[in-house]
Amino acid sequence: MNVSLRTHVGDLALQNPVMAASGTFGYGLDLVEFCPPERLGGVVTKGLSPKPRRGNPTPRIVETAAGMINAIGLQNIGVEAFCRDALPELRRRNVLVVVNVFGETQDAYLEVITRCERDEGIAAYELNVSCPNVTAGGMEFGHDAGTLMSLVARCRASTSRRLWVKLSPNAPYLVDTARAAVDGGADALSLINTLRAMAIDAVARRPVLATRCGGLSGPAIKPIALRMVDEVHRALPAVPLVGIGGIESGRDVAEFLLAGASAVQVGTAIVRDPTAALRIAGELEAFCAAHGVADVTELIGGLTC
Amino acid sequence: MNVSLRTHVGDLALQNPVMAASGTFGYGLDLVEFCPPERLGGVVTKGLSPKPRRGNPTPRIVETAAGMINAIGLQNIGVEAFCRDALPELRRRNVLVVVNVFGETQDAYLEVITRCERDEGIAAYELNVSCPNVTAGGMEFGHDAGTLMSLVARCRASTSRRLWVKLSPNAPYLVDTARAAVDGGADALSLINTLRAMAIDAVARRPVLATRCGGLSGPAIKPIALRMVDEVHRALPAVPLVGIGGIESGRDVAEFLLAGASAVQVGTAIVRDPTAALRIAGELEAFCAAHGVADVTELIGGLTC
Amino acid sequence: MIARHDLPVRVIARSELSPTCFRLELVTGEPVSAAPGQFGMLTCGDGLDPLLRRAFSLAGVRPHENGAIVEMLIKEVGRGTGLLHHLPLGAALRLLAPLGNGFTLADGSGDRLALVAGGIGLPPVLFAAEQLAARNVAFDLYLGAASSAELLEVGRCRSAVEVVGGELVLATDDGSRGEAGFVTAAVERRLAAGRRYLRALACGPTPMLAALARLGATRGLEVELSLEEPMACGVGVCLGCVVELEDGRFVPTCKEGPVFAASRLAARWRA
Amino acid sequence: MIARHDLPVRVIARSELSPTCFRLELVTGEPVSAAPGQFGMLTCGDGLDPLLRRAFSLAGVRPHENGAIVEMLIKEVGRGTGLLHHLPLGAALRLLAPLGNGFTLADGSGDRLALVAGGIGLPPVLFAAEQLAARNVAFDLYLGAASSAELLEVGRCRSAVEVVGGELVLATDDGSRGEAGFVTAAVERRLAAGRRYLRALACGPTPMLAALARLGATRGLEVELSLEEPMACGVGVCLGCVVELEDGRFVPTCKEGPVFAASRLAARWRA
Ligand SMILES: Cc1cc2nc3c(=O)[nH]c(=O)nc-3n(C[C@H](O)[C@H](O)[C@H](O)COP(=O)(O)OP(=O)(O)OC[C@H]3O[C@@H](n4cnc5c(N)ncnc54)[C@H](O)[C@@H]3O)c2cc1C
Ligand SMILES: Cc1cc2nc3c(=O)[nH]c(=O)nc-3n(C[C@H](O)[C@H](O)[C@H](O)COP(=O)(O)OP(=O)(O)OC[C@H]3O[C@@H](n4cnc5c(N)ncnc54)[C@H](O)[C@@H]3O)c2cc1C
Ligand SMILES: Cc1cc2nc3c(=O)[nH]c(=O)nc-3n(C[C@H](O)[C@H](O)[C@H](O)COP(=O)(O)O)c2cc1C
Ligand SMILES: Cc1cc2nc3c(=O)[nH]c(=O)nc-3n(C[C@H](O)[C@H](O)[C@H](O)COP(=O)(O)O)c2cc1C
Ligand code: FES
Ligand code: FES
Repeated sequence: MNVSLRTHVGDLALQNPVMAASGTFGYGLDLVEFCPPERLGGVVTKGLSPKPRRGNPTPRIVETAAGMINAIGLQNIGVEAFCRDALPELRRRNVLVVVNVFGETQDAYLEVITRCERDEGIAAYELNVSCPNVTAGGMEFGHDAGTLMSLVARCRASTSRRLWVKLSPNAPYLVDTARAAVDGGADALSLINTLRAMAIDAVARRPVLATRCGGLSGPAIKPIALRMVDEVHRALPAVPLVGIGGIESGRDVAEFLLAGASAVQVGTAIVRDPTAALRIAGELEAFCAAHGVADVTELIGGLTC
Repeated sequence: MNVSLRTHVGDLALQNPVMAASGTFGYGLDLVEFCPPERLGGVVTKGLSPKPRRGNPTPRIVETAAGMINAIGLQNIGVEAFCRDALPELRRRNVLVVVNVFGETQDAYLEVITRCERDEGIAAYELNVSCPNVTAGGMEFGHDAGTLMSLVARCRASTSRRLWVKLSPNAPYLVDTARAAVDGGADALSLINTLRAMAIDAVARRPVLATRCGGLSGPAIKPIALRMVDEVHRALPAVPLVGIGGIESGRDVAEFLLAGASAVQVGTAIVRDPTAALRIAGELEAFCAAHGVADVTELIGGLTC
Repeated sequence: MIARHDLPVRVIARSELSPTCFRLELVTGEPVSAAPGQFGMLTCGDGLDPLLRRAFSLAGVRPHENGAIVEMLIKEVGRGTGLLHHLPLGAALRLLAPLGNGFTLADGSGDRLALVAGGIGLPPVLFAAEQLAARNVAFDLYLGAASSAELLEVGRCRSAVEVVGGELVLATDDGSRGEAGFVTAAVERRLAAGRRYLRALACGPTPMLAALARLGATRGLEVELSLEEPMACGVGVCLGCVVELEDGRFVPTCKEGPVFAASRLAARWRA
Repeated sequence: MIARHDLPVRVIARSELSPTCFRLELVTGEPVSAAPGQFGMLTCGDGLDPLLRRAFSLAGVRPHENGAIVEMLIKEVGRGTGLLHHLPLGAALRLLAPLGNGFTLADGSGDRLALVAGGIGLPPVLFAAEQLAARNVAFDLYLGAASSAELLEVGRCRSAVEVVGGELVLATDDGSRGEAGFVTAAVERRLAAGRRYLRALACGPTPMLAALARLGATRGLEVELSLEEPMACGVGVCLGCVVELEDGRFVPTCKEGPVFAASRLAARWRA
């Protein structure tokens, strides 16, 4: 059976629904030997800030049951180095690039976008709004609908490229936040980012991570992510969604599509296995073939009840 | 090394910190062959309502990565049958009994408590506030600080027994909710209940559970539960906490105590293994002995940073 | 009630029964006594993946040294059964058993029993057949499967039936062996031809059980069904495995079952 | 850079080295070429528990049929290493290798190399020793452990050292074999007595590495340390395993290391 894996996130065409998630695929070229980025639906860059960032002290990662907690602290090479060192090659390879953007102030987000606007080859921006908003006392941008809407609106005004907003599962009111992002001008929503979590070393009597808490990802969170995609999809059926959280197999992708996602991102699975995103795309094709799905878009929002 | 496992939740003395969580140990006597309830720190009953309840249609449970989702729908024998059939034997065995109470209206909570007040042998009530409040359009009692405070205050007025409130991890503002419960008169807080989650059968294109969503429990959620205990403990250091979520070993118990819990409850581990609570108490003792902890209460809130 | 235990067990033998099914033998350190229709909850390894135990009917229990050998017949359908299929011999597992009730085995009076098994529903039926043979209680055994290759343990079934002079009826959906069509049709044909049974004891796929429940209702035959609801605890506390009874109650299959008189089940089982 | 691969491997041999350590040999289907100091990320089974691969230094690589045998020396400290310790022979795993850089092996000019291993830090040092012996480059080998029983592979170490006429220095914290005290003290004594080295290559517990970094700073000895930061991906993308350099940057150990010149590391390593 010939399966079409092509999908769209809003008006953006993807050759298949499987993208690499931010923070687990470097700047798109780091894992070329294992997973040629041009064969994925797209790649989301590590979160970029206006200037390079050192990130948090170590330990930054800890394994948990079917998951991991990270507190990388958004270490990155900065938007300038990305545009200079990675973007040209990504363009040459025809990779669908989504730039993950974050800042500690609204201006910082705008700075990253403004720098990116000077170059070709970026399909969309994905705003990571799970970072502490320094001007609002450290509360995450994604936690208050009003703040979020104003951030998104300012970003919207600064670019005609597609704007995705990546929702935080820690936000108090998921659907309100989703709506605020859309009202601010988001073209699509990515969900979910990591869940705030903690690991403790009982012998040392200390938190394992240097920052005490971090973000939980991996298969452990998949049931929560699916529920959130389903919830947002039912509240805002017209809004394109990108499903994220614990995806490890082609069948997992199908689950997210059925819940209402138009595409997905794979994070922790890549940390476990650098070839994962490609393998998962292959498994999705096999799943479709085995179950008579000629066109993967049939699955999107396709729950029968 | 001689280890003292005795602990207190507020003024309530427990012979050890390991209790059986609500919904996984029946009414206290169901697993006597595997785990004599009188040897535990205490047992929390399945949630009791004024009348027996049938619960949700099946499927009601599904396994997930290092977790399970349940949507039992609070099936229970009703408070009357509990007081009549189980409580006398629990009393005879000197079991520390905590009655888990829920209702779809405030009055229903009060009804359960009022019935229990007629009998001896109940150490505390634990209010399960993760149930849909029918008079408030189905929102959970635990999701709105005002509603919660008024519920707790009414229950407080109806009993001089200890009142615990079991926090929902799905509540928008954890610390606000915790504070509302304490302001309403709670003696202690249990946390956490299950996280809203969903599983999808990609082949059948249906949610696995008859109710679409359910509550995620098990090791998968431990890092989230630890973070929540830590967060509430730091915000409200004087409030006794009972830690719950994914506890599988004595070392896990130590982690919750270090995060600030005075005792813990074990749920899914009992579902996996009916002897689990007793085994875990034994492991806790061994852990203490191996690490020079003469008195388990040394661990409570004992993180060094 | 026979006491329930959490038994440390070791895999001492395994053999292939069909392209998808295998026999697993577990040795315990203490005696086990169990009744046909009872089951056990078996760990599939020692980690968190999978998290829960898996339910398997006991296909037989025999004494061995100071303990017993517990036999299971298992179909590989997913991760847990896949792990069990590939564990090295000697692997240590834990088995919570015996759980649940069991079939009502006849007391020898009057008509024969009908034992009916579909596919991997054979284990409790085989256990019953071998016990009945040992007690010399008469029965016929109906064994159905999708195809010849999936008819399990035909030799043992035949031996058991022969002891009591009963009939072994084989049926395959594709007609590759025995009578063609569903095993329930084979039962129905004999009932229609006047054969009488004291009671039918059955385990197999839900549609087969429902067909038998209907047959029982129409023909006035008492039918006991061994149900398979997804289970988490196996000991009646999680309330995950409930089935609806005629009187509207939801009862845990693992504790009040897995065997139920068809007439006790909610009406849709017989409709 | 030597190409990185995700290699399907099988466990073909395992032997005990000490009460806590064992040797694992993995066979690959394709040739592997790796340098001492490089490592691999190995799955410990095929499920989600544990979720992440584990990092192990390569202790040696030799051709085998159409592929290679990769050798590891492993200390059982937790779930992953416990699983590896008990997997049946023949078990299929995946190995991402070779990863990271390696030690700078001398080009044969001038002074000897000092190879220093503490406890389970031996594998990359042993790999280096055997390669140096094969190339006839002179070195001394310092091997330290808590006690005699935990001195690993002393025979192989001795053979390698003898090829190049170097010294094998054994040291145990409890004095149960060789010189008593830390292995770094044994190095220091020889430096103090006038022995000169081109460079020291070391792997072992962090305090040992820090002591050696200080020694190098004081004595003007170039020291290369193989670091062990907790790793998740092993390939430079998660940024979990970073170490702070002298210039303040955080670089991933798995990609820019695991071997670093001590002088490049943040000052606290030498303080
Ligand atoms: C009382 C009882 C007796 C059983 N006896 C046998 C037997 O003798 N031989 C045999 O091969 N199988 C038997 N089963 C079915 C067996 O439990 C499942 O095939 C097994 O759990 C599948 O596990 P898995 O990990 O391979 O499959 P997966 O599909 O990966 O399992 C996923 C989840 O679904 C549950 N599940 C899947 N299929 C079933 C099912 N049919 N019934 C209940 N839960 C299921 C599992 O417990 C698990 O939680 C019995 C089930 C019950 C309830
Ligand atoms: C580059 C490198 C080379 C290594 N080489 C060897 C070797 O040759 N032989 C050997 O025995 N060990 C080696 N280690 C250490 C080895 O990776 C750990 O002992 C192993 O990961 C422990 O896993 P576990 O599941 O048994 O322990 P657990 O304590 O259960 O592991 C829990 C978590 O902590 C991490 N972890 C625990 N200890 C370490 C450690 N020392 N270093 C890094 N992560 C750790 C694990 O990766 C895992 O995520 C090396 C580590 C690194 C980074
Ligand atoms: C090591 C690591 C680093 C991450 N860095 C980022 C980041 O820079 N920006 C971002 O939006 N999300 C980041 N994430 C979150 C992932 O993109 C993803 O949303 C989350 O991990 C859930 O998906 P998963 O379960 O497939 O990993 C990171 C996740 C991990 C594990
Ligand atoms: C099958 C099942 C039934 C439960 N029923 C109840 C209940 O009736 N009342 C309640 O407050 N919590 C109930 N819970 C939640 C548990 O008490 C506990 O808070 C949760 O499962 C997290 O702990 P765990 O990870 O150890 O299971 C139930 C959990 C499970 C798994
Ligand atoms: S499986 Fe838990 S009640 Fe039956
Ligand atoms: S382990 Fe991921 S960057 Fe090194």
